[in-house]
Order: sequence, then C-alpha cells, then structure tokens
Amino acid sequence: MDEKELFVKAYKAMALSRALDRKIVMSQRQGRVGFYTPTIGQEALQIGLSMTLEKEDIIYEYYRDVPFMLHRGVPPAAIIDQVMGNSSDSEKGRQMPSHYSSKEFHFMSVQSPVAANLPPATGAAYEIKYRKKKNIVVATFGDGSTSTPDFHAAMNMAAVYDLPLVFLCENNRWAISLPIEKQTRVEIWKKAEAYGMRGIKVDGNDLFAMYEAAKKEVETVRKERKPVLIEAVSYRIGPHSTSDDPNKYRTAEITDGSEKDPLIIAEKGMIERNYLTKEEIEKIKTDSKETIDRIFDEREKIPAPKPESIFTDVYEKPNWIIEEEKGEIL
Amino acid sequence: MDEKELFVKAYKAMALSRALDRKIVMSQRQGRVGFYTPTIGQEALQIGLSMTLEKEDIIYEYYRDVPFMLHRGVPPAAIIDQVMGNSSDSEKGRQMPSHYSSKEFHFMSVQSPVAANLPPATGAAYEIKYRKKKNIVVATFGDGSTSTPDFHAAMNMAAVYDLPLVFLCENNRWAISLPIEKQTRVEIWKKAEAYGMRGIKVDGNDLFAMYEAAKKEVETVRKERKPVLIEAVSYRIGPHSTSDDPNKYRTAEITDGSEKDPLIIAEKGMIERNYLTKEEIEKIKTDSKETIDRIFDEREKIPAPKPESIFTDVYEKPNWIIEEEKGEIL
Amino acid sequence: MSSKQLNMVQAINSTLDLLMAENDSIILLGEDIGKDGGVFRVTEGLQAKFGSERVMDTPLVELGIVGMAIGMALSGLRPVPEIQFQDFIYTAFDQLVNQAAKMRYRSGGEYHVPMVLRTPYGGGIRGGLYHSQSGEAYFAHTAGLTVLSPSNPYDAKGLLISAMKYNDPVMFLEPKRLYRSIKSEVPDEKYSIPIGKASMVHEGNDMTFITYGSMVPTVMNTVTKHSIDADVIDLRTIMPYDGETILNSVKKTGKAIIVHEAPRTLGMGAEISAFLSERAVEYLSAPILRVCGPDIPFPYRLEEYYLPNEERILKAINRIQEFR
Amino acid sequence: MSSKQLNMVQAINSTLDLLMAENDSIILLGEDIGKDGGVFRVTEGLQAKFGSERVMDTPLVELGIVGMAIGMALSGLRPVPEIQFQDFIYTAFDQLVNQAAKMRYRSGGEYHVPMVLRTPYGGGIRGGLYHSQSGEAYFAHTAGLTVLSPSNPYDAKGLLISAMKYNDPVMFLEPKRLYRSIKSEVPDEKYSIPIGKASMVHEGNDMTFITYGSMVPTVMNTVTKHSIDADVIDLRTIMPYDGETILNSVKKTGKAIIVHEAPRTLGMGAEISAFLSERAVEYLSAPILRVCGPDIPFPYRLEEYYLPNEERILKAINRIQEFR
Ligand SMILES: Cc1ncc(C[n+]2csc(CCOP(=O)(O)OP(=O)(O)O)c2C)c(N)n1
Ligand SMILES: Cc1ncc(C[n+]2csc(CCOP(=O)(O)OP(=O)(O)O)c2C)c(N)n1
Ligand SMILES: [Mg+2]
Ligand SMILES: [Mg+2]
Repeated sequence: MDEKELFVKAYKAMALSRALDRKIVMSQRQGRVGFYTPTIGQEALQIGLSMTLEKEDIIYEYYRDVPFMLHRGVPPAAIIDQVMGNSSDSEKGRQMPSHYSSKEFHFMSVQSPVAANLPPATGAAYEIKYRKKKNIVVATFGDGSTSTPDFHAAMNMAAVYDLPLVFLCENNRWAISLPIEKQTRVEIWKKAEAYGMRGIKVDGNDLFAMYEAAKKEVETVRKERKPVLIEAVSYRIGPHSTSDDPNKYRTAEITDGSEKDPLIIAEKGMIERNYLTKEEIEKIKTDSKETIDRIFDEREKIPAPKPESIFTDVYEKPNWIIEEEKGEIL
Repeated sequence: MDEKELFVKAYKAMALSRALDRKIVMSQRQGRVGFYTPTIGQEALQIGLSMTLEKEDIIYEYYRDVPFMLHRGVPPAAIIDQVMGNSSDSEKGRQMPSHYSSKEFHFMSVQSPVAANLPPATGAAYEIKYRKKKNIVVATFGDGSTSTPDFHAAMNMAAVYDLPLVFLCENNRWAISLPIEKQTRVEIWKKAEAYGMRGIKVDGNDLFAMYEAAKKEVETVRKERKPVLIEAVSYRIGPHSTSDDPNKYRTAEITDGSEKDPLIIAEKGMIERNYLTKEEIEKIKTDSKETIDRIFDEREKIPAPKPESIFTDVYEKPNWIIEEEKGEIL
Repeated sequence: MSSKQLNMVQAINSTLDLLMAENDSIILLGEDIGKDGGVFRVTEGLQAKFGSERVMDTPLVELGIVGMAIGMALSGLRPVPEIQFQDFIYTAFDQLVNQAAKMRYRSGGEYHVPMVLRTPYGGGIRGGLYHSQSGEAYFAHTAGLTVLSPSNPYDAKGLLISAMKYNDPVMFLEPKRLYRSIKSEVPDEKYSIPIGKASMVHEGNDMTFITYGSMVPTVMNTVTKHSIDADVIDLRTIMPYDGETILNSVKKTGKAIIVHEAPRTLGMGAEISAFLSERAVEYLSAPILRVCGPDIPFPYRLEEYYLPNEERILKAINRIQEFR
Repeated sequence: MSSKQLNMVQAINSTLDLLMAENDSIILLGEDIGKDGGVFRVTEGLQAKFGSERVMDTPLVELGIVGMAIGMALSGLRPVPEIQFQDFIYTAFDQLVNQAAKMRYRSGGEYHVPMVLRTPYGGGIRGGLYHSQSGEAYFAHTAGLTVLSPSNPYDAKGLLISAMKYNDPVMFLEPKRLYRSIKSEVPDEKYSIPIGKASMVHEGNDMTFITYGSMVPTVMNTVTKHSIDADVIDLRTIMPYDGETILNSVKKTGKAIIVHEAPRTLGMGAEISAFLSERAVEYLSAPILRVCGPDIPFPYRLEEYYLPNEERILKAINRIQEFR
C-alpha cells in the first residue's frame, strides 16, 4: 500500500467509526441499546497506531477501541452484535456493551476492571520473546489507568524482561469526572522513566502526527525488542458513558474539546495532501452513515442467545454443580 | 542536644542494635528463637534518619527496623518480647518475630505482606494535613518493595495530595535472592519523578552522610508539606532471614558487603570527629553486649501468653461465633 | 418526630450529611464521589457542603483508597471509603483482608481500624460480569470484618449510623437494585439498628425464609402474594449473622429456605444451612434448601435467569412441603 | 515399574522436571524460584536445568506474576506461577477472580487460561498471621477456578499431572505442613489422578469423615489409633468437590464430620454440610459437625490451639455417637 492508500483507508475507518459511534449513542437514547462508552475524539490516535501494525500483532485493547478494531478489519456487525449481546455475538451476550473481543483480528476480550489487561499483555509479549517470534503486542488504556496497580506491575515487568510491547496511553484527559491534573503530578510519558523505559508524547488528535510517531516507535520496538510508552494526547469529547452527565463536573469554562476534533483535522490533512477531495470526503461520510444504518437495523433483528447459553464456558466442560443449577433454573 | 551528644546517642543505638542482632541470630541457631530477619548493615541509614525526627512523628516501619526503634527509645526488652511472642509482648505473641509494634513511640504494627504499610502511611499523613498538625510520617521499605502495587499507590497518593511523608527505601540490594539489577531497570530514587515527587540517593552505610541528607530532606518536608523519596543505599550483610541460605544465590564473586559495614564506618567517623575514643567505643560495645545478654536471659523466662488470649482482639468485643469456637477448643 | 419518604440513595445521602455535620472526623473518599456526586449519586451535594478535603475525589486506585482509609482510621479519623462497584474491590483485597481485618489482632489490640467501606453490589441493572457481583461471602469469610446489607431505606440509615459508631472495619454493602425502587418513611433524626440483629419481616408457622439485601423484597412479594405462612428473616447483618433469631424460628417451623443472589457454592446459604444442621437437626422436618445465584459469572443480556425469582422460590416451597 | 520413596517437595519437584522435559510450553515463574530453588526448595535445580527463560525469578509483585501467567496462557503456553505463600496472593486477587476465572466465559469460549498456580498454604510451621493462611474457600467460591490439594506425595504427582493437562486455571494448594513430614512410594513415570474424584482412604460404617490436605493424616491417625469404624474421604479436589462419593458414604453411615484447618465460617465444611442437608436429610441420624480452624487470624506462639487435632476430632465423634 502506498501512503495515499494507507491514509485513505485510515480516514475511511475514522469516518465509519464516527458514524457507528453516533448511531449507537442515538440508539441508546432511544432505548435500543443498554449502555455504551462513546469513542468520539480517540479515532486518530488509535488508527494512527493501527496503521503501523501487522496482522500477527496482538492487541490487549480497552473499551474505547472501536476505531482501532474497525481499522484492523473487525466488521461493524461484530461490534453491533456485542453491543446488542445477541445470539451472533461471539461473547454470547455475556458482557456489557463496549467489552469487545475478536479472536480473528487478535483483539483480546475486554474486561471492565480498568488496566487489568496490562499484566496479561506482558505475558503475551513474553511468549513472543520466548518463541523468538517477530510480532509485537500493543496494550491500550486511558489516562486514569496509570494510577492503577496493574499499570505499575506491567510497566516494570515489560522493562525488566525486555518485552516487545507498545503501551498506548489514550490520554483523553478525564477518568470519568477526574481531570488528569488531579490524577497525577506529572505528564504520563514521563512515567516511563521510572521503569527505565522509553516514553514519548504525541498529539493524538492529529492522524498524521500520530502515524509518524507510532511508525517510528513500533519500528524501534520491532527491532530492539524493548517496550515503549506512547502518550497520545486527546480529549474526551463525549460523556464517559451513556450513563454519565459531564455537566456535573465539566463547568462552563471547560470545553468539550470538539475544537480539536480529530476527524476535522484529518479531513484538512487529507485535502492538503491531495489524498481526498472535499466531495470524496462527503461521500465517504454519507456512505458510512448508510452502511452503519443498514447493518445496525439488520443486526437489531437478531434474537437474544438461548437461556441455556449462560451455563456454558465457565469451564471447558460444565461441572455437576453448574449442571444441577441449570436444571433448577430452566 | 549538641552534635556530639546527638552522634554519641546514635552510635550507642547502633552498637546496641548490633549486639541485639547478634544475640537473636545466635539464639535462633540454638533453637531459642523461632525466626528472625537480621538487621546488620542497615543501622546507619535508619538511625541517621531517626536522628532528625520528633517524638510526635509517626513511623510506618518494616520488619528490619530494629535499629530505628532502639534509637527512638523502644526498650530492647520490648523487641525481645515480640521475638519470643511471650506474655509481655504487646502483640500478645500473635505475630512472627520481626513484626514489631510500639504505640508509645509511634511505631505502627509491622505486617508481612511487603509494602502494605505504605498506603496506610498516606492516610496517616493525610490526617496530619487535615488537622493542620506539624508532625510528619515516615514509611520504610526495602528495594524489593518498589515493585509492588502498594508502592505505586502510595507514591501517587502522597504526591497528588501533597502529604508530609518521607518514603525511606532501605536499598540493601537484595529482595531475598533477587538482586536489585533484576528487580528494575533504574535507580530507585529516580522512580520519584514518575509521581512528580522529589527523590534523592544517599550512602546509607555512612551515618554522617545519612544524617546530613535526612536532615535536609526532613526539614524540607516539614516546611513544604510535600513528600520525598530517599533511597539509602546499603547492603544486606546477613541472610534474608534465619531460614535463608545466601550461598544458594550469592556466588563466590558476590561479597557479603561487610567491607562497607556501617558500624565500622561510624566508628572511624566518631574518632575522627573526637566524639568518642577507641576505648570509649570498646566500652560501649562491651556494655551493649552485657546489657543485651542480661535482658535477653531475663525475658526468655517470661511464659507464653494464655491460650484464651488467641480469641480476643479480632473485634472490639468477641462475637458469638468466636465465643463458641473458644468454648470448643479450650 | 418528623420524617420523610426517601429512597435508599436519599436515605444514605442524608445520613452521611447528618453525621458529617456533627463530626469532623468523618472523611469520604472514592472515585467520582465529589463534583460528580458518585455514579449512583449517593454522595451528591456533600463535597459542595463539606469541601474537597472531606469529600475526596481520588485517583483510580482502589488499593490506595482502602489503604489510605486504613491509615486515616489508625490516626483517629472515621473514613468512609467508597468502592464504585463492589466488583472492583479485588485489587484492594490485600489491604482489606491482611491489613484492615487483622490490625486489631496483630497489634494486640493497640491499633484498630474504624472505617465504613460503602459499595454498591448485586445485579439487576444489566451490568454484566463486572457491575453485578455479590461478593459478601469473601468478606464474611474474613475474620475481622463485619458485613452489613440493608434491604430498605429505613434500615440503611439505622445500620449506617451503627456502623459509624463501630470501632472495627465494616463492609456496608448497598444492594444497588434497591437504590431507587423502594421508599420508606425515614425519620429526620438519628436512630440506630444494632449490628448483629436480624429483623423478622413476616411471621408464620410453616417455614422460615432467611434472606438479606436485594432478595428481601423478592421473598416478601412471593410470601404475601401466595399467602405463605412463613417467618421471613432479613439478616441485615451478614456477619456476624443472628444465629439466635434464625435458630428460634427454625425450631418453630422445622423448615428453612435461604435465599440470596450470590453464587450458591460457599455463599451465606451454605453457612446458615451448616449452622442449622449442627444445632437443629431434631427439629428439621425437611431438607434445608438454598435458592441462590448459580455458580457462573454474571451474564448481561440474560441476567433475569441469574437472579432468584418468585418462580424459583415457589419451586423450593413446593419441594419442602412434600415433607411433613 | 520403578518408583521411589519421596516426600511431597521431591514429588512435585520431580514431576515438574518430568513434564518440563517433554513440553517446552511449560514456564515456571515466581519469587526466588530460580537460583534459590524456592523458599521451600520445590523448584530446586530446575533453573539450572531448563534455563532462566523457563524458570523465571520475578520481581516482588504477585499481581504481575499472576497477570503475566494469564497472558502466557492466552498465548498458548502452560505457565506455572508460584505464590511464595498463599497469604500473599491477595494483591493478585483481581487478576485471579476477574481475569483468569472469567476469561473463558466472557469471551464466549474463544479464550481460555490453562495455568496451574502453585502455592503452599496452611499452618503448622509457626508462621503466624501471614505464613499460615488456608484461603481455599475464597478460591472455591469463585466460579471459573478449580481447586486441588494433595495430602501425600503420590497424590501430589498424580494431581499435578492432571492439572497440567487441564484447560482452565487451577489452584494447586500445597499443604506446607506435609512438605517433608510424610513419604510415599512414587512411580517414576507419569500417572494421573482425575480432577473431581475424591479418594476413600479408610472404610467403615459408623460415620463419614470428609477432609483434605493437611488434615488427612490428622484424621487418619485418630481413626486408626482409636479404631473408629469410619469412612474417611480425602477430597483431593476441593472444587468441584466429589458430591457423589460424599453422598453415597453418608447415606451408608448416616453421620458426617467435616475437618479442615481453614476458618469454620464459610469454609468448605459449610458447603459440604449444606450439600448433605439438601440431599441426605432422610439418612442423617446425627447433626453434621465441623471441626475447623476458628474464625480468628492465625496466631504465632500458640498455633497448636488453632489447628484441629485428635482431641477435637474425638470430641466431635463423641457428640455424634450420642445420636443413634
Ligand atoms: C478497577 C476499576 N475501578 C473503577 C472502575 C470504574 N471506571 C470505569 S472507567 C473509569 C475511568 C477510566 O478512565 P481512563 O483510564 O482515563 O479511561 P477513559 O474512560 O477516559 O477512556 C472508572 C473509574 C473500573 N472499571 N475499574
Ligand atoms: C506481598 C509479599 N510477597 C512476598 C513476600 C515474601 N517476602 C518476604 S521479604 C521479601 C523480600 C523483600 O525484599 P525487600 O523489599 O528488598 O526488603 P529486604 O528484606 O531486603 O529488607 C519477600 C519476597 C512477602 N512478605 N509479601
Ligand atoms: Mg481518560
Ligand atoms: Mg532488599
């Protein structure tokens, strides 16, 4: 793929993701979806990194990584199925919306406890090292996550064992209602120093800047087989989730950050670089919206999983206790 | 107290501590003590800090802080009672040796899970801040402890809330069999930067250097009401504990560190500064040994706590379940 | 004596307000409890009133929240840490189990930890695996902890007041499903419900229900709707549970059914059943049954199959009625 | 078929050695397990033989050990994390309970975590509060975990071999008190003891003992010394426990005593007692008794008062023999 194609693909994923995000948020308000964590504002930083990855790389993602998943090839239908928890959902309707998984595209299964994906990511990277494979692991998390025990454990393990692992901190400047200034006294990228790890900061709202930085860092990780912490600075344009009301804590003088909307910045860049015309951009957006509307309506018709489905997959084979309980309940 | 008196008191505590340490280690070999973590090598760094503290300061210490306790006034008998777990032990024989406590001298009760004292230390420091008191908190821990979740949580909380808290890392370069090089990729004092905290390194084997550094840092904490991380570099001369055999992992080329024995360094300094003569030093040592021998033999005669003592202090008042179990067992 | 119709969120909020106004040792700390007022709005308005030094928005670190609260308590404050969802307490489990619970014991009684840890628990809000857990058995199995769970706004206030006077760590488990679904008349002034005492919320002769928290309304609805002649015991204190009240009732009825949302295996039902068969075997005329959540993680889309309901309770009633 | 007299430390060590030699997916990780050979010497010699990439000395972070092992397992390795003392597992509790235990479920079966977490547990070595805990109930209450505990060197090998073939997370709890105190004849080659199957270690008609781990020798000594005509069931698998064997025995004897070292309240004894009163009430001729550790932290100097012993077991026998 040449640079133009690379960026057109990236922009398309951004637009598609934005359309999907809007659709789910709207559907949630209409009572068609139970819960959702919007991804608006974090498209560029995820996709800028995704552009630099290979198929075999493994992603320990977090709940706001829909743009990342779409860019890597996960079909929107799979995202919607998870959000609906329907019988086509690969997770069998067991998890709340926004807790995705895609084995085919090497996305691990998202958990709720913040940053609990990070220590396992070191294990995946260790396997790569041990087996002398060439791929790498990417682990993503928010700014709030840097306060957790799991962050500390994973950063130190990755550094001590020289693991091929990219820590991507998606700094949207809020952990629900807590602004970054109250979470910690330093910039996040500097935390890498405490582990003897390389740390960098990049403007995560700018697809082009993000891509350049990610490309350099990912290449270094691939070559040197050592971890890096990338702090991609962005802004949470939407609420934390559909249950959250930012008016409680984002007072008048605090903006919603939309003046730095990564989609708008990317569009400007695409036009400047002659990768896309204004008309093409408009068409991509209209197409995205139509695609999403169509798929969403289609997936919405898929029924819920069967009740007996809740009793499988606790263990490889159900034990007698679960079998008995199933018999009592169904 | 003038400087001379200050250092004479300090040296006496060092000598007393060393005598006590020898005595307990020897008694353990004779089967008179169940278990013990020697403190040899860490006298100067603990006492150098202790010299700068006030009576009202609160210490969240760890299991190797006998020199610290002795210098602050805890009687050797109290240490021995704890080690014996006898009926005079303030902890009522409930904890393994080396898990001291002294409410009178503001030493908290030592736990085994490494570094679990650190998050509570932030709470104590918060109380001081909230009540606008003038005292400070000191929390101590080993090098190995910096890998724990508790270290990360406490460091960040202390920095975010501007707490009057001295983190003293007693870097004896080993976490049981793991040398510092394999625990982390950076020097410990640098970890402070990740929290926007001040961090310094000092030669913890040298009482005079330690005192100077501690004095400056403690004054700063008192004045600025902000935390600091002090890395005091030392060396674990003895085994990790009386159950440990360092020959398994400290191969021939690795010394036991006794060439930097803080007691010897302190003695040289005391003589150079004319604080003590050689003869006075010898007398202090002989006296210390005699004192300890006498007290130890005395305390050894104290009987075990009464069996019913194990059923109190689970709650302020025992509940019916514990009462019933006590009835069954006794 | 004035009173108000309040839901559980309002009852807890106004109780915290009342207590904080008269005791400046009380400090609340947790994630999003300040400006945001807590994700369930339980602490709404309190930071505005008492300031951010007393209603502390903490970084995202449960270990730090609980650990810091322990230190505050050791220094004489009365901290009230909030864990946003009980499901997220496990990174703080060492501080709870090895520090808070064992501090009094290991220090020979010299130090103690008066802290009231508040946390919403249980299912019924479509929270899936990680916003629905009922972990009370983990806490109740831990010597040194005291575990409370109110089933209505009135009890919430009375139990919270008792907890705040208690000198050992209390787990105050709030059944989030009941936060807004029921109201009770709550007196404006202070009153307390004793720790360790259950409440007999329905009386009868045929059987005894032992339950607590979110399952109390479910059991009560079933019993009244079907005119079951049963004692219904709301534990209120999960640990130490009120053995005496349970035992007296079962000696009378000869039959016991324990109902809770937590998984069956090693849930509170196991303990109460064992307690009864140790002490009441001569009185029992039927098996002691448990109606509980199954031993699986909590599902999302089909959560109604997880939660014990009227139908399952009726099945249990039918089963023990075969025994005479 | 050659065999050797081995203690439990040797049995586990040689089993790990055997399995690692034939399967390079097996990685051991933990504190001081390499050069030092583990504080109980269970992994002695393995780093020298298999290298430090396969026998990893980790930094002091249980959360990291368990978390990293989960990721290894998800990538197809067979990690064997060691927690130096079970008492120190609680900082890793979230990784265990919310990650390892729920991974298969939450991913709809797409991901699973084949890991065998080894850890010494229980008292009897004068370890006090923090080197003596028996936390099996915490794990057994957690859907998704499987909990094993051998009571002798032979079973240790057979159970470990089964665990290493198992595709879900296993808690392999080693009763440290038995590490060196008993030997058995252990075959050199591989054999396996099925997960979920108890072992009837003594047969009789008057009563049934249900026990596991460190209490098996204590119960057996009491039963043989006093010629008690009893079934003695060694669970071997704590979760899922072997309900069938227990039930059949109690239907025969009509009396049951459960013995374990863990605290009574919500210990395994509670579950087994509840299991029995649900299913065997018509067969029971006496109360189901529990002989357990009390609900207090583990003391140091007086630990012998904590541990169930012959005297307490005899008391329980006498009590149920009053019932006919
Ligand atoms: C351990 C844990 N504590 C609390 C929560 C509740 N919670 C969910 S998301 C969140 C904030 C996360 O902030 P950040 O890491 O910055 O990610 P963002 O949501 O901003 O993308 C909190 C507190 C949780 N899920 N897990
Ligand atoms: C959470 C936890 N894990 C493991 C242990 C076992 N252990 C006791 S001390 C120790 C090493 C501590 O090293 P360091 O912090 O450097 O202190 P030092 O003993 O060297 O003074 C270990 C691993 C423990 N007590 N707690
Ligand atoms: Mg954020
Ligand atoms: Mg050390």
